[in-house]
Amino acid sequence: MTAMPIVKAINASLRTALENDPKVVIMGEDVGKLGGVFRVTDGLQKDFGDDRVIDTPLAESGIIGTAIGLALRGYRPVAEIQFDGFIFPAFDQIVTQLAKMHARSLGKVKLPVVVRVPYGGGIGAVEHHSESPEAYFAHTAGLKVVTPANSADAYWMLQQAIQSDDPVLFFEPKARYYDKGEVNADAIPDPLHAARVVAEGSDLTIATYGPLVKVALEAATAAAEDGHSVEVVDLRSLSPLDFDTLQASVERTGRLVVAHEAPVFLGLGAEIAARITERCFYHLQSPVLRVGGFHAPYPPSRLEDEYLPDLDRVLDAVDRALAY
Amino acid sequence: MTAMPIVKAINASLRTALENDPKVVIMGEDVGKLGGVFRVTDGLQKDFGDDRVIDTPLAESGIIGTAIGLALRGYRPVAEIQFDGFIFPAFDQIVTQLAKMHARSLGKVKLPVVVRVPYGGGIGAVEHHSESPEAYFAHTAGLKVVTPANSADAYWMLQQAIQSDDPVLFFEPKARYYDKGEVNADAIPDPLHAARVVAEGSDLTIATYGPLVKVALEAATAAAEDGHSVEVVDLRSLSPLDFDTLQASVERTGRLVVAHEAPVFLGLGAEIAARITERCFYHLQSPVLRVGGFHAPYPPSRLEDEYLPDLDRVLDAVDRALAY
Amino acid sequence: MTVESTAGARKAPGAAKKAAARGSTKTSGSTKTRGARAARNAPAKPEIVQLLTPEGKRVSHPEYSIDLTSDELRGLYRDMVLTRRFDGEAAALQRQGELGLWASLLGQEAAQIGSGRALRDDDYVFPTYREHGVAWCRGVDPLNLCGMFRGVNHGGWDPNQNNFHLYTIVIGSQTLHATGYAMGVQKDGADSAVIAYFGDGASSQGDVNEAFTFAAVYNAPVIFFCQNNQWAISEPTDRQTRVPLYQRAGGFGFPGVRVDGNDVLAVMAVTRAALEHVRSGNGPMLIEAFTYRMGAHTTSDDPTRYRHDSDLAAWRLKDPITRLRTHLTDLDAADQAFFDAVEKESDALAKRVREGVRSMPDPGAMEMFEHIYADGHALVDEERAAFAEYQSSFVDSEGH
Amino acid sequence: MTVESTAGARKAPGAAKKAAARGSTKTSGSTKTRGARAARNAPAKPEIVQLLTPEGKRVSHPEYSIDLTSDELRGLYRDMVLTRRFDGEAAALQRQGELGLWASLLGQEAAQIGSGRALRDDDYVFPTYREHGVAWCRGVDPLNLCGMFRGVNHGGWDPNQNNFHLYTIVIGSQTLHATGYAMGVQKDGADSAVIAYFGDGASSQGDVNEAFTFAAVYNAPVIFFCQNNQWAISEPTDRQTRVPLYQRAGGFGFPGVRVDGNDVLAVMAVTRAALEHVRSGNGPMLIEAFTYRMGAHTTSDDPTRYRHDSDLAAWRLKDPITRLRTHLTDLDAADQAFFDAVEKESDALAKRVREGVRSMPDPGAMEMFEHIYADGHALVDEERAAFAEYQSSFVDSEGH
Ligand SMILES: Cc1ncc(C[n+]2csc(CCOP(=O)(O)OP(=O)(O)O)c2C)c(N)n1
Ligand SMILES: Cc1ncc(C[n+]2csc(CCOP(=O)(O)OP(=O)(O)O)c2C)c(N)n1
Ligand SMILES: [Mg+2]
Ligand SMILES: [Mg+2]
Repeated sequence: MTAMPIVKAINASLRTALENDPKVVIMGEDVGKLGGVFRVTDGLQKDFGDDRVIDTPLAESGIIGTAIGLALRGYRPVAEIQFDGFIFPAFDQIVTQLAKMHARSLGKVKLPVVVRVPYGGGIGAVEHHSESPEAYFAHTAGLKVVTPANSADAYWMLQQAIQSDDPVLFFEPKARYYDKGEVNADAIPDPLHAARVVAEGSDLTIATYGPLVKVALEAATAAAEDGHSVEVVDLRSLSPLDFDTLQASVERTGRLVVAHEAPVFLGLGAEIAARITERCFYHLQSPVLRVGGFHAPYPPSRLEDEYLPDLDRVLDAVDRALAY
Repeated sequence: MTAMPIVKAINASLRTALENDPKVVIMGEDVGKLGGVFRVTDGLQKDFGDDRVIDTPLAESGIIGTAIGLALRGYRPVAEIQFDGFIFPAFDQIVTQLAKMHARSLGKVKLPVVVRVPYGGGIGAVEHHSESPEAYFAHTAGLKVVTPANSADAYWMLQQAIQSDDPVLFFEPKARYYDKGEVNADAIPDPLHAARVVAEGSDLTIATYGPLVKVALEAATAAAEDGHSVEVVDLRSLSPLDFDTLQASVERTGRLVVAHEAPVFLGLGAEIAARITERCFYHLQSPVLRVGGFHAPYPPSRLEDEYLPDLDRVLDAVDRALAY
Repeated sequence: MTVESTAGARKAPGAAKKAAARGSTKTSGSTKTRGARAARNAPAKPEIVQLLTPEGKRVSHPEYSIDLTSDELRGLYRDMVLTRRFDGEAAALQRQGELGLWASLLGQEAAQIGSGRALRDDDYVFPTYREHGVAWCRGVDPLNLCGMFRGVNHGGWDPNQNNFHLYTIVIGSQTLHATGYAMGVQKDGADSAVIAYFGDGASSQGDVNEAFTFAAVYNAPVIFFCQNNQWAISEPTDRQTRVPLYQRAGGFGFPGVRVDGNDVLAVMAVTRAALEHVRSGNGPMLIEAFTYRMGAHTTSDDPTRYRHDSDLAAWRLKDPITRLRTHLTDLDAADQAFFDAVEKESDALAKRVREGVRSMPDPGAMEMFEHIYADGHALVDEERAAFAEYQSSFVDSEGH
Repeated sequence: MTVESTAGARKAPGAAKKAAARGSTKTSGSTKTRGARAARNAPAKPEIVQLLTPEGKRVSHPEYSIDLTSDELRGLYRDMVLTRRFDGEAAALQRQGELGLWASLLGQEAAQIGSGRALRDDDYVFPTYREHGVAWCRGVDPLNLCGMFRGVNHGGWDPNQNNFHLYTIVIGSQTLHATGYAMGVQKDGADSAVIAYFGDGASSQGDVNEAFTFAAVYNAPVIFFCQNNQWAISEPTDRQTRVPLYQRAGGFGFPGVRVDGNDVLAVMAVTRAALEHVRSGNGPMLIEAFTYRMGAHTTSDDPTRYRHDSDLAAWRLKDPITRLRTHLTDLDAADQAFFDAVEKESDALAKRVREGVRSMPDPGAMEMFEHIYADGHALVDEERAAFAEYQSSFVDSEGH
């Protein structure tokens, strides 16, 4: 057991994967000598060589397209997209090729490609560096989408994603990169696609993931002071989404608030609200309420504190749900 | 008043636009001599010249990127993406540039670009030619998304889209291209972003758009035979979405089924279910039910009849909703 | 490449078409330029590699040569005839409603057989949707190809069985897969080569140019094989480029060569040389096979809307099969009995394809839910179960 | 371009760096090649255009010349000094927490001022995020540029006021906007030119290569101006290409030229010639300005992790400003009083920028909902109203 920030946990996980499986290769812009703009790949090229930790040309479609080719040859590429907002040049390769090739081959081809994407806001960055594009990928059949919220999950979920024979979009909450947590490299991890109740409660459930898990936990604490018992579910996997765990929670609490940084309109909260309402129609004492980004481009950084769902906005939704 | 198929109504609308505004240009693959693979642009290059009806290189990112540049110079480009499944190479230009440039300039730059996309299945085509990618764009702030279901709307909504100073994704239900309807070029059209009740009813509302409006109307007729009064709302605009019209309908009927060809998971139905449930929590007698595509790549054409929501699947959802 | 040599070089409008009509293979590389310095250092040798003229005359080339046995020559002839026959049968099956669509390779047999037969078993092919001749060389059953055009699957064959990847419809995307695969070959220390097919239209796609960059930077063993059949659906090549496409490679730092795509010998010679080049660690190479799409783009297309019969007539004179047949006869390498036997074999092939396609069963509805994920997915399981229940509700109500 | 001239030409590892260290401008175009024919027809004249040596000596070039008045020369000097000073002030403001980020142009002043000052008012510029010097030439207030790095907006200036488009962060995408804009210029029958700036890294993006294709096919009046500053963040240029970047153009059928990007005279001469070329209806042109990023990629970057001080030292000897200053002195075109005056002016500029940035107000929260659509959007209206109500709930509870 060691306490380490998420960024180090991912680094350690990549190192383990490179050590355990000679077919694992890391690729992306600046992942080599620089160790990535966030130092996630720090030291890996030095230790494993530039044949396994590959600085690529500046072309995201090329990164994913060649990762697919490497996977077809038997490799297990872990490709980095430098920032959330730069995944779009690769969108075609991800959606029409990476997601569909297994089906196109009737199962004969497997594409064990992991696409790592630092995502989310709150780091004071310029345009395109603070986005939450996960819904585009969760809407796309053939992809799996996961996002850890703490160091242990970062370590283990990445191990599992690399071992998976399916393409996995691995969204890393970059605003939490330096949050520390324990990592036990000998633990038996939870399944990759299971949600987890991270705080128990009986009056209302908050479902969230990635960067907002911390905010949701704070909200639960604050609500407790007002006498409200709030349960928090860290979804961890967005595709598939563990509706069973969520349903069980909502059946206990009768109320659900979903929070994410991504825009509310057609964000994950929309699907969760629709499906949980269908599953728990007679249990819900209030409509599922959603807290998230607005239908606006991510704003300039001096406005991001207003834009991002924070403790107050989550509590506001909690209050509104409880008031029904 | 003339009866014409949708494909001709779009052609007539483009012709009108080219005649009325010298800044309108049409661009895309094969839009010139061939008149487009569906003949939507038939005869336009001959009559307006290859300076205004432009065959482009085979590169969708290039088409949208240069359309943006033309718009910056004061033109009003109407760009064609040949098939739904080929919009993804242009995804970056659409999502990071077309959608955001107006905001980036604090309103100084306007991008009156229309992107025409024949979409949807049911035409017996090979892979990538039958998809319904509208949710990706409706999730993206800065874009407007509309889709006509009949000839009159095809004509008028395209006029309005071209006149709009915002980028508009114009999704054309290609399986309905040859359905005929009246077009009155002297009419005063409905607002571009208004939904329309196309059949009145009191027991349940079906909300749908594009290719499935016809199916929903058939379902209403079939349900009437069983003594159920079903209202059908043609949404017409997906971003913005006219929730007021829909809410009013659901407040009358108490039940809602949403149908679209796009995958259900994070499809438009998810947002509609979430929002209508919030708006009509005490009116809904059953959860909002959704009928749509599965979480699977669009299947080979010999399976598309099973995949596509049809009369039976819509009626099944109607029955289930009524049974609550 | 120096600045002057290409300064302002651009295709005179219609030059390619006129050249084609004249039966000339000279390209616009040295046509008059406007407003810029004219091309200097014009190549001393013909810009296009040809070893068999349209009239079937064997000629030599200063750089590329080939020496085939009569057996091998007859083999190439047989490949081309059988491919054409199978292709024609598939087009007929489309007209009969047995296939939803067909993309004919008519006219491109030499480009495909010449390159396909140059490959080793351990080489790997990334095709577009039109490489039926290459598929034939790799031993892929023609019926496999028909499956996707019939609409019973999206391909569905095992690429590793014949080192022939699935057909790719999104234009150009396979060139990146080929490049990545070649990077893997290189990492494995193998001397296999990879070949990516693409069209003249595809050359405009960002992906293809990114593939050029990746392949060049990593020195990957991949041949980019462009079949310039002069058309991207209705658009002539001058909508994609103003200089011959093989020249694109130079700008990325690797060699490009233009070969007469209707000359199976030249295509084979050039492909062999390119394979040698990439196998030896020199990085990628571009081959532009200059050919012509004799048929429609696909069975959905109507080429009379955008091209003239005279073009077709001119290209018919350059037919790849007639050309080799003349050569075989000239060499006394084949007699009527041989030609008859090939004809008979192609009849049998056509019959097998016809019957095979007609009896190809539709997939079952539940197959929609298969092979979406290798490791499963809860949502798919849920939807599968719900659909099965929905289906069984009919069975119930109809009482079977 | 012929096949042989680039056959297998590839950069010897590290060649660029070593050449740079030696102060040589010779590139790898004619370095030894492995496994392929060596380059023939090597260019007779230097591959890079230079009119002022690193030591400040005025030299001539067979093709490009320039004749500037003392006034003009002093103007260029002033532009470069003021730009550098403003750039340095912005970097300092970032360290003081006043800006969130800064992308310094240090070392690239000549490339930007030389090209920027060659433009006419009616020409149009599409920058990346680093063209502070070009912005200066266009008359864009430096404070406008600071707004986006401070995080008060994403740009927000009116591109049409100075024909200087918004900064674009998604690498390469502006090259297509520039091409489309140039297509519009052409349709309008105007003789304005468009210039698109991009980096060496950007050359790998699909969009940039698609822009080359569109511009070439439509013969659009656009200059592609690549500032090859040798780095894309931590990656040296050999991760993007194995031949000099200006050669990319030839493969698309338009001319490319490499100019010493630290020589303001050569950059101006080459840009003027290119402008003339594109204005005269000859279609696009590519300029590669060979320069060096003297600072970090941005203030977030730590270049000590990936490059050596010795490189920096070598390039410091080629400083664009020192070079012109020597030349001005040699010509007796400027005296100490002039240099002092420019220094004073730059102090004043720095002060204005410092004060302007410090007093730049934050936008109000409700501005998040503005300018998303030109014609309005019901969802935005709804969210705006809900947020206003949410905000007022605090005001209420806190009693103001
Ligand atoms: C990304 C994408 N855009 C558009 C299409 C539609 N389309 C199919 S084939 C084709 C033309 C291809 O031309 P070319 O590359 O020359 O190949 P050819 O068909 O001539 O063999 C087009 C535009 C597509 N399949 N993919
Ligand atoms: C599409 C995209 N991918 C990645 C990035 C992140 N990024 C910003 S600048 C940069 C390097 C750019 O290098 P170059 O084009 O040489 O320009 P320079 O910064 O050297 O001026 C990268 C990778 C980006 N902005 N956009
Ligand atoms: Mg073609
Ligand atoms: Mg650079």
